[in-house]
Amino acid sequence: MNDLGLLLFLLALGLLWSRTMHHTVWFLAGEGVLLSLMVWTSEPVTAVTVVVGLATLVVKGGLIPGLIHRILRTWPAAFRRDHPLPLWAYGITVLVVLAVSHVIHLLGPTGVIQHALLFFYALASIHVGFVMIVARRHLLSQLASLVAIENGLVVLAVSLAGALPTFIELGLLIDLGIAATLMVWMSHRIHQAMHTTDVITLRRLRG
Amino acid sequence: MVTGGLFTLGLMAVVAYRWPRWSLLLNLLLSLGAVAYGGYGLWHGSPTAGPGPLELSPLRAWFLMVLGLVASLSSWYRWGYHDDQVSLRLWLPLFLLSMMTVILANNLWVFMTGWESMTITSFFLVTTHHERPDVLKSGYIYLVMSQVSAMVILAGMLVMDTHLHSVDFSVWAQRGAALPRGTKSLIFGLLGLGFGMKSGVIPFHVWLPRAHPAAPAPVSSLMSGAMIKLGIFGMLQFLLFDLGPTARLWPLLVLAVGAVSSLLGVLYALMEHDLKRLLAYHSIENIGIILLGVGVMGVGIDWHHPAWVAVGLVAALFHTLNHAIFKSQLFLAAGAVEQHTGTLDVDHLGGLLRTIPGIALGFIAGSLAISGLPPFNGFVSEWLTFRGLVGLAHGTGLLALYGLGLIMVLGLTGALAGLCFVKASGVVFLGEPRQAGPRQPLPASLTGSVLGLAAISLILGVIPQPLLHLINGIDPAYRLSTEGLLLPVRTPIIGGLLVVGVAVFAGLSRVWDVRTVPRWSCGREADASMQYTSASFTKAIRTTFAVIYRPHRHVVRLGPGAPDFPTRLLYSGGTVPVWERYLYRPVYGFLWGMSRLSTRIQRGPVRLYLAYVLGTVGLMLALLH
Amino acid sequence: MSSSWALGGPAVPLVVAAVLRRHSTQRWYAVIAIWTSLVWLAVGGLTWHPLIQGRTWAILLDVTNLVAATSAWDSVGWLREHPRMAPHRYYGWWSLFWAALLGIALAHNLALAWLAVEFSTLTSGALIIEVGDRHALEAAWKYILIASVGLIVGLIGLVFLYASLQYQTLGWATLNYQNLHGQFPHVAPIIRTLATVFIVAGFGTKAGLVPFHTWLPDAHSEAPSPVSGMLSGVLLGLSLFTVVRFVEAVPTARGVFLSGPHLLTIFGTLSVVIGALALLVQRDIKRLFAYSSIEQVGIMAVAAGLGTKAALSLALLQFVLHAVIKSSVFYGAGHLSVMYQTQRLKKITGLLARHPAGAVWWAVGILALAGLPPLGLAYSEWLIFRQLWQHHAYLVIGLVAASLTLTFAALTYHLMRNLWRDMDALAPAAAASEVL
Amino acid sequence: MVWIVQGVGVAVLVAVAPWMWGIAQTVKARCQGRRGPAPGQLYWIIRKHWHKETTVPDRSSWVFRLAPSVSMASLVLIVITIPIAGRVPPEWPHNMLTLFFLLALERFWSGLAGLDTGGTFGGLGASRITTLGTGIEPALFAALGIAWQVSGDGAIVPLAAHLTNGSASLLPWALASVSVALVLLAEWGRLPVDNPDTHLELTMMHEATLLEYDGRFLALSEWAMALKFTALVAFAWVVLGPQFSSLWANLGLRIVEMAATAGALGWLESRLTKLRYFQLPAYFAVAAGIGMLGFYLASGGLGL
Repeated sequence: MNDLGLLLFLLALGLLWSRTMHHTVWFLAGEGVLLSLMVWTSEPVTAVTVVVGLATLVVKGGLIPGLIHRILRTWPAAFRRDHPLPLWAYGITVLVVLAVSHVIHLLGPTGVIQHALLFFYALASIHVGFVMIVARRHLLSQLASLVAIENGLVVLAVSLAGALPTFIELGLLIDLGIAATLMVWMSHRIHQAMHTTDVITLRRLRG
Repeated sequence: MVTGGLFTLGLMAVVAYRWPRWSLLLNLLLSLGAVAYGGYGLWHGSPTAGPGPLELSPLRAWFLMVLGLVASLSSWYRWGYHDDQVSLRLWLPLFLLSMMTVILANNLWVFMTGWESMTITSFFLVTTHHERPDVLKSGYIYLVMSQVSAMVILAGMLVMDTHLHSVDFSVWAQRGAALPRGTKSLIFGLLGLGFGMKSGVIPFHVWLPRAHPAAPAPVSSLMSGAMIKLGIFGMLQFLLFDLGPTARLWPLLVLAVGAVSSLLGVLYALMEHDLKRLLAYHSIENIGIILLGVGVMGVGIDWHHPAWVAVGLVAALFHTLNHAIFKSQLFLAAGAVEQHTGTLDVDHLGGLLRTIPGIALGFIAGSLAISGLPPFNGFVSEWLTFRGLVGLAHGTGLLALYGLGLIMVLGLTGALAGLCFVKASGVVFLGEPRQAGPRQPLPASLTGSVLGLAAISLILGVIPQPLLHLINGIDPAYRLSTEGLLLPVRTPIIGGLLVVGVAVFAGLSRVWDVRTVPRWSCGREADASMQYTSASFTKAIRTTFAVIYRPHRHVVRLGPGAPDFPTRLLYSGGTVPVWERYLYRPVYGFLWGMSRLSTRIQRGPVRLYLAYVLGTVGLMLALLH
Repeated sequence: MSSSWALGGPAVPLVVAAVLRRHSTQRWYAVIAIWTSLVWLAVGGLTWHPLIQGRTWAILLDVTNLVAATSAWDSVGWLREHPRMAPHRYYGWWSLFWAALLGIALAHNLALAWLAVEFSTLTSGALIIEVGDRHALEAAWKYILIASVGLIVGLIGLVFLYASLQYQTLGWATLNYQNLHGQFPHVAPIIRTLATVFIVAGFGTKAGLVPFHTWLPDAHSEAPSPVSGMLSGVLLGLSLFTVVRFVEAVPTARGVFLSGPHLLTIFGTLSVVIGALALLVQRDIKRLFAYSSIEQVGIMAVAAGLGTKAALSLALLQFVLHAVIKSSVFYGAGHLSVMYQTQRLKKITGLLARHPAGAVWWAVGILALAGLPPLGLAYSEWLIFRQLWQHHAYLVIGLVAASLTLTFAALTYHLMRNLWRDMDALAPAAAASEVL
Repeated sequence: MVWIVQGVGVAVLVAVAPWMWGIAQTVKARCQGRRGPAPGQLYWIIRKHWHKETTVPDRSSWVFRLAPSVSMASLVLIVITIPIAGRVPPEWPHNMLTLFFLLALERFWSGLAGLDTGGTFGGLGASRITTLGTGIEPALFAALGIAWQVSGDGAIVPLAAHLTNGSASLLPWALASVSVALVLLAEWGRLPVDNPDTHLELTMMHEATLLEYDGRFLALSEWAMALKFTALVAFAWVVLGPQFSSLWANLGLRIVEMAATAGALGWLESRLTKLRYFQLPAYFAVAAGIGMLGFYLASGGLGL
């Protein structure tokens, strides 16, 4: 389990590091696979876990990366790469590390954390996702980081409570699936309408 | 039940807005009903109000009577008024009803509802002529200032409510006096500020000279005659009657504010050449005079000096009534002048006494009254105000000197008011027309209502004693005895002898037996442009009070030979409105600046927005311990 | 909860939307509107007893249905004015949105509420995307992204809460408000505070509390105006009441600074101030009301932050009045912007001459928003002030009162421009100047 | 008894008014080395005017014609309200405030009449006398500060009785007297404020409002002008001067005082030149300041 967590964290770091959107697709797909593995391994196998794991695999490992991949293929090469990380992102990362340690320090005595290492990985992935969503400029990067945060959150739930209630788990998946579909569709339309995939250019509405 | 009847009448008047005559008749009935109900309340009213939402007490009855009086005369006036528009017929009854609600309200919510309705209805009345330049701006300034005052009043009343655990005014009247001094001070500050803003005391007056002239004359007369008095009503009812003795600073502050308002009001009035703006500034002046009475009463309460309480209250109330009468008389006359000539610029008028003698008589009578000259009613109430201040000067030490200073200010104000109305009635009605133009004949109702008000003001100036008798029961705490107050002045003797004297001397000098000759103009053909204008008449005042006015003039010479041989001169000059320059414009600019600054939050980039969310969460986590 | 069947209401429009794809006649719009109104009446009739008892859920439910009904009626006109919008897709998303709102109103479980709120983001976001122009796309992107991030933040809090109570093995019923309220002493105080911070921030994002509000002016101004009405009138308030329900159910330990009421008061006051300040310089008619919504939600949050029963019911009163008034104003703004073919306030002038009857209603609506009695909102605001005074929250009173005055000034300023014409530069000119 | 003394006093005051005016003019001429008119000259002038035909300017109205009567009536009323012999019946109005209001009425109506002619001079005079009034009023109220302090309601009471109980009160009294004198010079329309003998447009104030009058109206106006002088002299002496216990003696004393004042005025005017119009505010400020100082001393300030 901890190894899965470590792998997932590394994939999250990979998401942050990579600027090529095609790599992003693979990283996301990898995260999806890891998550479904985690669902299957964290609890005794029942029909419910099998269904949840399968759904995770379908939505996070297949649907979302597939959608991104399909859209990307139709775009010219210039729109498939993100900008480099700005310098201030590194500063934010340091701050995030501080905040994470603060929270872990606070939560230590409460005994709510079941798997400390996994908890760290989860929190770190979430924060990497936050840094990424603020620092990256490609529309799809934002979507990818949103998914990555959600993935980290699932790991967080696992580290704290073993698993989320099935109802919530499935609801989350559906929500995320719809959200990702909508956003991929939207990024397509934004690309059509404005010939850009850079969120910086989305600043006409102001004041 | 009476209240219900009045409200029904008012609503009927609103509904009947398509039928002018019916609407006017209902309006008149409503107003007369208010007078009757007010009179009834003064004669028979219980000294304290009951528990209902709308209750009559003697003080409220007095103001109701004032309101009804002005309203009925202005309804009569509207019968022949040319500008009696649909919006006027629609909003005016509502305006009246909301003012009645304010007066009769017996709990906070009813009061505030009435107060705000009063603002909005009068706002729509002010913007009747929205197509004219500056009217919208005036209306807007009026609306915003009123709202600020309403919020301040609400705050003050909520303090009262918080400490007395009741929104019922009758409870306030019973228990208000027992509040701790600090709380009283807070209430006094908030309510005093709020009511002061609504009555147009300086420096919160800027809305008044804008809003009053913008409205049609019957509305101006109601706003000036009745609406701004409700601020005084609020101060009397909540601050002096309910709270009782407060910190001594407050009444002295009221006196100072009154003095400043009266003096500056009349000074700014002098510089006006729009007749209705001039009258509006005089409203500020008269509010100042009323506040002097209110202040004397407050000082009397604080120093436990019943004589001062009596004279202060009587002066304030009586001047309220008188100002309502003569100011609406003057505003209505001004409206008639506008209907007659189409302009209100005094420098374009002149000689109207020959074309509208009735209005001229009414205006001159009103001028005499507002300048506080015998035998009109203004004389009586200004005399009483002086009398109250003399009472203060009667003491010792600095308070006495303060009193003397106030007397001097009031004296100066009176003299300036006299000067101003010599100017106003002289330039408009006497002499020769400065500009030729068509003159519309006036219907009888205009002249009738103006002269009717003049008659009332004359009667009150000669025999005010019955009304003073009515004031007796108004303050439940002090049970005033006002009978003897006017003994030294003996208005019937003064008035009577004055009339007899003028008649005798007029008879002796045989005023009818004269020959008309051309006037002397150093041997040249006399010409209308030789007359003094409003600006030249007040030149000396302008230079004397240059510190306040900050006059400026700018002359541009035009033509091929300029500057030595100009063919044309462009002259512009005026005075700097100090308050607007140093108080209102900075505040206004600051607000706009803040507003612009606040929209910088929403700059566009989505990453920034996300950073707000995550940053705030991070900050909260960092604060966690 | 017993009234979950109310969720069946949106099913019919959903079916109708499917029909519309083939048979696109405008008669169907009216059918949907009539159905929605009937649902409102029926649900209102069936829940009238809890309604008059003042039960929060009943009030939220009925207000949601009421606004949905008006929105459906307004959609008829709006769709007629915007022929480029595909009606079947519009009604499809619209009924899903309505369902999501009903879900929030009826949710007795925090997780359920979370899902419904997230679902409402997606459905309303889809409606904005349907408008389809560049601005709408930009607004929708920001809306969905920011709201999703916010809600994920909220979800973190939820996860912690669930983890602490996991020993109950109740599954998702652990997060029932009732259960939470019964069990909260078993949650470590620091977890409670942590969860409060996350959940206030998370749902606060949807409620439009400053500084999480940034999606709001964009989304509200670009959405179809019947949807703007629902977004502003209902969604914001429902999200806020979700926070309030949570804060009521899981109080933080005594003396904690970051407690729910404190956070509500702080963010509420901030919203009132920023919302009011931004009003004066707005150039777009719907953005104006979006900011006004921020301010109104702020007032509700301030009232809810007081935490007493009276204050909470006042927040509810404010919500009801605001829902009714603001949604109508948004509908009106939509029609005005069609009538004048622009959303720019500067060009929407002379309404009184152009459309007197409409102008009267417009004026009534805006004056009500500005807080003028006897139009409702004034009273709820005054009563909230009264509560504030009784709690001696002087700084908050000062800020809120000043902001409300500023709101009044700004809204009437824009109203006067709408009704008549632009006032010239407001800077007062020099008094007397004459030219010979 | 009081009634009779007051009645006689009023009659005498009204009757001797032109004569008092004449005394001032005569003394002034003598001091300037001229022979000057006889003290009774003004009676002859008034008689002459009275029998001439009366004309009015073509643009004037009833306001113009009524003005002399209003002036005369209000001044006579002032005289009636002054307790010339030191005392009036309690039911009779005798109040300083009333007196000032009546003076203001007279000034107001003169101003109106000035504007009613539609000429330049009338407006000039009206503007100047009303502006003068704005200086006079506050200064007069300040000058009579001690009187407010003693009476408490503005009644015209002899101050002498209240101020003789100590040498300290002499200083306030003296200051008040100087102040009153300064103000009354202005109110009478005499030098250094106004010059009744001038008819130059740059300098005249009150005369400018009378410029269009002739015949009976002018006669009334001249009498009113003289009466104003007499009435105010009497008023000042009643308030500030000594009193006998006998009413008749007081009445006699008033006549002497008035004559003496007129003489002093004539002497003073021969030594003074007219102040510039725009320096008048300073003049009134000095008068008011002296009065306020006296008032402050009397009200217990400075420990006096």
